[in-house]
Amino acid sequence: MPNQTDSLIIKICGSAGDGSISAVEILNRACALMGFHIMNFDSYPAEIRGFGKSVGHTRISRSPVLTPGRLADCLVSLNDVHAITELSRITPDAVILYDSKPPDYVEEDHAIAGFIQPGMTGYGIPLRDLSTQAVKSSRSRNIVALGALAAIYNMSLDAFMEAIAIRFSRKAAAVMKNNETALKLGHDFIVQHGERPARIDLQAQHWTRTDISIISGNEAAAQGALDAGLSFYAGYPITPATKIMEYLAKKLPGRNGVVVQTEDEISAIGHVVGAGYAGKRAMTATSGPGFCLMTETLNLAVEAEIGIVVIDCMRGGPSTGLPTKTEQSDLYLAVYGGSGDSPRIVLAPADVTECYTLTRRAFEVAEAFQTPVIILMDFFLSNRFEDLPGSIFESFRSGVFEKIQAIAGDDPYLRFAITDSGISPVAYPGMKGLQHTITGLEHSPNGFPNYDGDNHRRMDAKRQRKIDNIRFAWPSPEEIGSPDRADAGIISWGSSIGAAMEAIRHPDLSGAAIAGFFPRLLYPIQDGALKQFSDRCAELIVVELNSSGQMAGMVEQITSRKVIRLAEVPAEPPAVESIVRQIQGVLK
Amino acid sequence: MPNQTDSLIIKICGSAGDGSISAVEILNRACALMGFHIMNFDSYPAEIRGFGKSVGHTRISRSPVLTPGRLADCLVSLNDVHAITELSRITPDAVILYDSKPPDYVEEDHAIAGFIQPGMTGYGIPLRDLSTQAVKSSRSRNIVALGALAAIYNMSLDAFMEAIAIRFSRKAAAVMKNNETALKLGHDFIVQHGERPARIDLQAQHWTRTDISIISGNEAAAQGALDAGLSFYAGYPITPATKIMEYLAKKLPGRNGVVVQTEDEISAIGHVVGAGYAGKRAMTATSGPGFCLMTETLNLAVEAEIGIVVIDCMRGGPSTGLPTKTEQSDLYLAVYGGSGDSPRIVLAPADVTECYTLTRRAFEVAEAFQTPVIILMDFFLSNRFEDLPGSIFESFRSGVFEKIQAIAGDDPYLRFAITDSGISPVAYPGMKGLQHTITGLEHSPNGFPNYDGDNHRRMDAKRQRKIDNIRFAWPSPEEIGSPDRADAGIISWGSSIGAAMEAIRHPDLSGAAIAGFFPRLLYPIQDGALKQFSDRCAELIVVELNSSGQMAGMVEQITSRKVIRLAEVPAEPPAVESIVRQIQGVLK
Amino acid sequence: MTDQEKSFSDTPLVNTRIASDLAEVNMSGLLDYRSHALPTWCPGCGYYGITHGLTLALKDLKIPNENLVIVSGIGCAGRLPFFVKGYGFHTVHGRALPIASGVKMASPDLTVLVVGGDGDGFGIGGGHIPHVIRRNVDLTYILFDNSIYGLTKGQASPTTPRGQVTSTSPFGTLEDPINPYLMVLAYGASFLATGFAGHPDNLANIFREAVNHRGFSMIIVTTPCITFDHVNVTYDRFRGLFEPIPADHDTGDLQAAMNLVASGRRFDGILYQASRPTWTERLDSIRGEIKRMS
Amino acid sequence: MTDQEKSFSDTPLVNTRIASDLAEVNMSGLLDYRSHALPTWCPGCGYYGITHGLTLALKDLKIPNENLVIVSGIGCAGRLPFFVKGYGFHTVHGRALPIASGVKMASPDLTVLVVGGDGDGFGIGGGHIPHVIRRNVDLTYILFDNSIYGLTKGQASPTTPRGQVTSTSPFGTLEDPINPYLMVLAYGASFLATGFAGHPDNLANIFREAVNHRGFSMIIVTTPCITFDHVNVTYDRFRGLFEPIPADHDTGDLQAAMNLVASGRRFDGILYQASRPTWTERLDSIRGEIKRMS
Ligand SMILES: Cc1ncc(C[n+]2csc(CCOP(=O)(O)OP(=O)(O)O)c2C)c(N)n1
Ligand SMILES: Cc1ncc(C[n+]2csc(CCOP(=O)(O)OP(=O)(O)O)c2C)c(N)n1
Ligand code: SF4
Ligand code: SF4
Ligand SMILES: [Mg+2]
Ligand SMILES: [Mg+2]
Repeated sequence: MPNQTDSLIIKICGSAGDGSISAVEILNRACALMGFHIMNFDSYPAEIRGFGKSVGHTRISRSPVLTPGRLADCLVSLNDVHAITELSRITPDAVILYDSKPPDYVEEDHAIAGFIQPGMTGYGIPLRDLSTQAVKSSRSRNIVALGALAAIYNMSLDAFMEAIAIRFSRKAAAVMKNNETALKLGHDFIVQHGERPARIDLQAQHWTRTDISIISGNEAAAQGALDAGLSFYAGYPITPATKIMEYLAKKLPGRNGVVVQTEDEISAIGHVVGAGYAGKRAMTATSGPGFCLMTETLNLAVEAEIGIVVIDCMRGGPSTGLPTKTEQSDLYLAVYGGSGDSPRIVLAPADVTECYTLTRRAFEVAEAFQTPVIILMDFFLSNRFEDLPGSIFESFRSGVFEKIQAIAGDDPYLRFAITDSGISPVAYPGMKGLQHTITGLEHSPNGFPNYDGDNHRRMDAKRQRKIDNIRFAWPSPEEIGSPDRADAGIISWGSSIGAAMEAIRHPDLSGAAIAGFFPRLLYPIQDGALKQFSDRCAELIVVELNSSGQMAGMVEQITSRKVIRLAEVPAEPPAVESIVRQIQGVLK
Repeated sequence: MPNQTDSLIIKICGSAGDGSISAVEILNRACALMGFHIMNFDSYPAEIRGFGKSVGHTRISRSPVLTPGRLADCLVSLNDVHAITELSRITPDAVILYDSKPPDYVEEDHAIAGFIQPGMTGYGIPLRDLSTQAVKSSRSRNIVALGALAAIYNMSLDAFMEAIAIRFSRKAAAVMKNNETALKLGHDFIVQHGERPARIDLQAQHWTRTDISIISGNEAAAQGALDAGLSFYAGYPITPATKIMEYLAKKLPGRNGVVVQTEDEISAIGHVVGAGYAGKRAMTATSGPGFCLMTETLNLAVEAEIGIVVIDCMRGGPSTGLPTKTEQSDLYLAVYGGSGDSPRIVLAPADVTECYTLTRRAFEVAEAFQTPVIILMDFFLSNRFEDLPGSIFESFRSGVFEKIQAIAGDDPYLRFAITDSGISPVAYPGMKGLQHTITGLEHSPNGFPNYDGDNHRRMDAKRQRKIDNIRFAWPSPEEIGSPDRADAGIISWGSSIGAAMEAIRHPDLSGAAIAGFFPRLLYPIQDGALKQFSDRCAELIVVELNSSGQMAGMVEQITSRKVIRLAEVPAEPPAVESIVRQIQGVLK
Repeated sequence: MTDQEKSFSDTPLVNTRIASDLAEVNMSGLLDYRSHALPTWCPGCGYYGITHGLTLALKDLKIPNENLVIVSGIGCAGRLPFFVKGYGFHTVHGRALPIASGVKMASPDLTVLVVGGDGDGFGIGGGHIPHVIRRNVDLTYILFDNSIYGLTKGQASPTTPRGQVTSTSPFGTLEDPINPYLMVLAYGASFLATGFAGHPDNLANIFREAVNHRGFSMIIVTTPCITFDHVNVTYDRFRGLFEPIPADHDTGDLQAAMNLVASGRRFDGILYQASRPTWTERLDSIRGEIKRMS
Repeated sequence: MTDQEKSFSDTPLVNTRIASDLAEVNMSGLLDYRSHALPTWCPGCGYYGITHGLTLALKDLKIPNENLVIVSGIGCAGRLPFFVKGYGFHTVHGRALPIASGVKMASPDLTVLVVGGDGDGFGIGGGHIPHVIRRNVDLTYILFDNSIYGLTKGQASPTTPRGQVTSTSPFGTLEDPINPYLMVLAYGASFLATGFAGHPDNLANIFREAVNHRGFSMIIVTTPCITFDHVNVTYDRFRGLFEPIPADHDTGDLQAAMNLVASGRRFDGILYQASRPTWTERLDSIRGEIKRMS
């Protein structure tokens, strides 16, 4: 089945060192410059021993890209042995670009040319020869291939040149010249020998998108934190969250912030709670196993009312599970994973842009509500690249939530004063006349331990109330599709929203009355909006990447109805086709 | 409001060293010998600096006791300063027994005699004088008071003598003689001077209950583990779980078992997982903060399919919370507190007897299902004493669940073979020909890491399936009250079941059609039975000691209906009266 | 009371003994650093002496109350912040060091003290010590070593001698105790002192030096738990044991310090002190380069 | 591949280089202790040498496969149990020691080895080491010290030298490294040896002694991560550095051992060994009394 006609999926496959990943980076950048949207999510085969296959996977489209798609329209082989194993992941009418003169040591049945099926279009190009011609080595085969792609899809070579310049931070003129030669040789070879496939044409419409960042979800979250005024990060390496720390380690010290790699996750969250207590914007990021270790100290932040941000980049579970596979199975842990009644605010971005915006906003929320805010990302979001308009960084409207600070006065300061909003004016160490002691024990308004039942009831209610209030200040959940009665209401969250959206808009479902409900605030969920949505839907279907139906369970609690669970653990992003089929099943 | 007429609540209050707790112990034992049931839950005032008040609280009844009750029918003062602060916790027609000749240093307004209200009956007895007469010191005031109680409530002095003999492990004849004298002096003083209150008469009906253990929930759980063949215990001290370790530290080494106090809870569960992996029956016990720390390694046991038992003695939360107060707010954590889809079997005993029986059974379940079993107790259950018939220890029917062990053969052994039941034959280190390696990573049937989506789906389903199956093998949830349609269905769990039962049977609700549903298997809950129950109830009310309505939420998910939440955090056991009032509210 | 952590209420009852203690404290002007809350410790607990020593040191150091932060773990010792005037954070069991590090790294101008028990510090929290030492975060860590778990009523701790009977070791503990002094020196601590709760004036001097030390300073104070230990750390056994630091001891000589603590003798004073850049100094020293590169 | 832990599939592709390694192994009869799974480590990783040394030792020791249990943490090093014939448990990060202790305490007849990396052992798991040493559980712990987090692609570990550039310290680490040898000796370990991955025959001898040692034995093996560390632990820098234990060194002399490791020199052999009752011996020695009392 071909992909949507307005998008093109390209895979570049090689061995480590063949430059497939950097070719995809240049391709992404060039496409973005030409005005296209991209989503790049490299596939991670269960690989072997350091060496081995590396596959860049990118989707290019005129409209914003919702999912990376599964089957490639075009496979570029820089190493036939590896590329052959990707043949099951291309469309029946795919384009295959390969080296027509592979080196001698490729055995007969390891040449991809022999595998090209009827319906596919093969482009045999002497990549190695042309590279040698350009740079006197085979090192530029990837650039030659890009040139060929430009010709095949009618793309602007200038955009590629600019992309190369950016990629190599405008290195020496000689390097640029070499690359230009390689690019041209590939391009011209196609123009002279090949025939351009008509189906997809990526001729640039405009050339204005110069303010584009092509960044991953992890980078976007880290940048969002920086732009929120992050001043403290503590973390412990864990896939797929490590990139966040690596990014911040480069940037934060230059902004007078602190990054510390701790001895474990307990220490990481401890440091963050300490910095939050000191009144600083502080964050950590981890994945399931590390998040488990953080729960005790996270609970301290709930009880002692300290605002911090914790990102959980989810991966397959339970336990060490599938570290390099995506899943959304920590929702229960984030919402319910504390001892006692321990409410925390839980957010989940749907795409890379929101990794930026939600992280940025999370700091305001944490500070205003004086409570931990958990952001649920996942392997897919963490590691995929998207084009973000630079405007996002400036246009971000901040200051919706503001912290309420205490002022020293004659009366003794009550750090945990009971208020209607549940929020008590806060004071940080260093502030004169507001000294007080806080504790993870239940306490009186003044912070002193207090084991009385009535006091506990009041404090417990205060902590829940302040958090419940965010539902009214937070933007309404996104709803798409049919605005009135719907035959099916699709609810989804986090990185699965893209696939759910694409499914709802799928041509096979046109005509059906389908609506979508996509919250970003997962706890406390905006129950009023959810109930209204539920009321207008004949069936509710929850799409998520876990097997227990964690969001589904929460929806059932609130709507008092059974929902249909499209809850699966395929170890990869949800498949749009399968969602469409299942919705069709429900509809008939 | 007086307590139920078939029961009597006595409080004995003194300063540390006055012997109030040992007096209550003797009273409990004597009453049990006389054929009564008792429940002893000492109240824990927010006390001060090591010295200070100690209050024994016990309820005596002809029928099994469901709750300790709140207001005492009788207050015995061994120290008036402290006893005065207990006056708000007695009935309006209470009996007050006090020293008629307190020592000189009690100030005028600190004598309890001055506080006795109309309607109450005061017994002033020269406790100190009589004690001095008996043992030449004031040390036996508590025994004198017991003698007086015996006279007031028409109890058998012989039972007290036997109870004293047991308490002091049949010490020297002189000691027994002294105690007998003190007891008699107290008794005779009343007979000669007082008037026995007519309302309650504890004359023994029979004298046959010689095989009684008066033990706390913690001791019962520990004994249950021992009788289940526990061979390994690792733990870290934490209120209210420490007693379990202290009990086992005395008993287990003598049975060739191992008790180790670890450096923290992570190490404790690690040790237990190791011992479980080695094929031994292994357990740990903790409370909320420690349980949080265990979640990561607990998840390993889920993924690697290792049977272990973990007791969580819940206390008020979140964080350090209220260490000496009871609460049931770790249900969510127990059921949902793992990263990934991580199902665990969760049990909750309703009384001390069940602390014994469920713990015993938990080991069979853990071993048969090769998965962690979590037992949710709470401060109230852990620390209350009840009379257990000795028959329980022998009559326990074991062997319902049996482990399936692998046998070495020609084919390579598949530790995680996919089966219909979800259970794979297990092999432990030391078994020849069945060597294999297990991991917290997702794995193939042979135990090797495997990151494939289809394999993950199958393994995930297997783990859920085997656990789901316990619903069919487990006894049906207890249902009481109206067997047909009910105006109100009361659902409760754990230590709150007693109060819920007492409320349902309360005279103020006689006539109403009320039913009770009391599961002990909380996850996976027996949903078929729950739905049937729900179908026959006009309203569902869930009684539990937490503010978020954790069981209520789970019930809502399964029944697709809203339930009424009697979910509170009073920092003490649920009040029967208030449940009754609320049910009345629902009924009208 | 059988199975209960000790606790205290909001409005502590003033008992006569403590009220007179307080009057004394008041006269000496120490109330600048003592809060209105009365300690909840058992009368006679060594912790009163440590608190007294700390109050004396704070008075001398004249740290503005608002810049003083005391972070504690859980245990009887962990209750100290409630009794001192300043900012206080009674955290979770074993995590005072990471949390205090976060406070200090985020706000280097604050004076951050850490207090906790031997179980808190060497048991559950033991994994954090080498790392705070590697970073040399400028904290002062006062460890209250009573060789017992006080708050949970008398279980063995990592410094309980082998063979001691406790509530969880009715037949005597099977584990060898750690040598905490040797351990901390092996970690590369830049300041280690030891002392005894019965000598508050000595402690005051040590605490003052420790707070003034640039970098992580640790003071391990031996202190009797009069309620749950009647055989090991008692006033009687220990008061005479503590020796002044030998006059010829060079506090800059790690080898000599290790020899002293390996001997099993107990000392009242600073065993080792070295100058090593603090975390904040390390970071500052490369900020220039960082700014250039980023 | 930018942000990915290395992984391996169920049916490993046999690459030529490793196949020939295996043929060699086969010939030497070592396959009694090598599983059919081919190591997933990068070609050239020091871990091959350690595994070779271990296999040699196991062959000599002739431990029945069913009585051999290898417990590992998470990290490249943690993958070892999959490559050895016996029972294996690849646990969670940093918790191999407590889990292995549980195995050994519950079934003292098994031979229990523990393997893991420097991050696993000295970072997240560091808090467990002093306590397993206090109990003297009869385990053999082989710590693969490459001074880097390999599996997560090159972050600093507790033994990374100060100033080293890693993926999380682009301007160089700020922390001083621990001295792991001194630390373990200060904990009171009854057996400590060190060695180099490039010397598998030496390692085999050491491992054999360690397994035969009654009580907890620890071997810290320096091993290059050829993928993520090109500056510090490399074959070139280290091969020559490792000295045999000086002939006059008395392995029963703790002071001498501490002096050796404080010197910064690197040794190939047993630094310290002492006879001390194991956990199981301690327990057994009081069982009689216990049975009488209980
Ligand atoms: C995670 C966790 N585990 C256990 C406890 C229970 N607990 C409270 S204090 C304490 C030990 C106290 O001993 P120590 O640290 O020596 O302090 P001390 O009371 O002797 O001053 C324990 C085990 C807890 N609060 N949190
Ligand atoms: C709780 C937890 N935190 C973090 C991780 C991620 N992680 C896996 S291995 C590793 C460190 C590996 O370093 P090391 O222990 O030195 O072993 P090596 O890979 O160098 O052999 C980390 C941080 C994890 N799996 N679990
Ligand atoms: S229990 Fe021990 S440590 Fe705690 S306050 Fe009392 S004497 Fe001090
Ligand atoms: S990453 Fe380093 S430690 Fe891991 S296998 Fe490769 S070389 Fe060895
Ligand atoms: Mg202590
Ligand atoms: Mg390493």
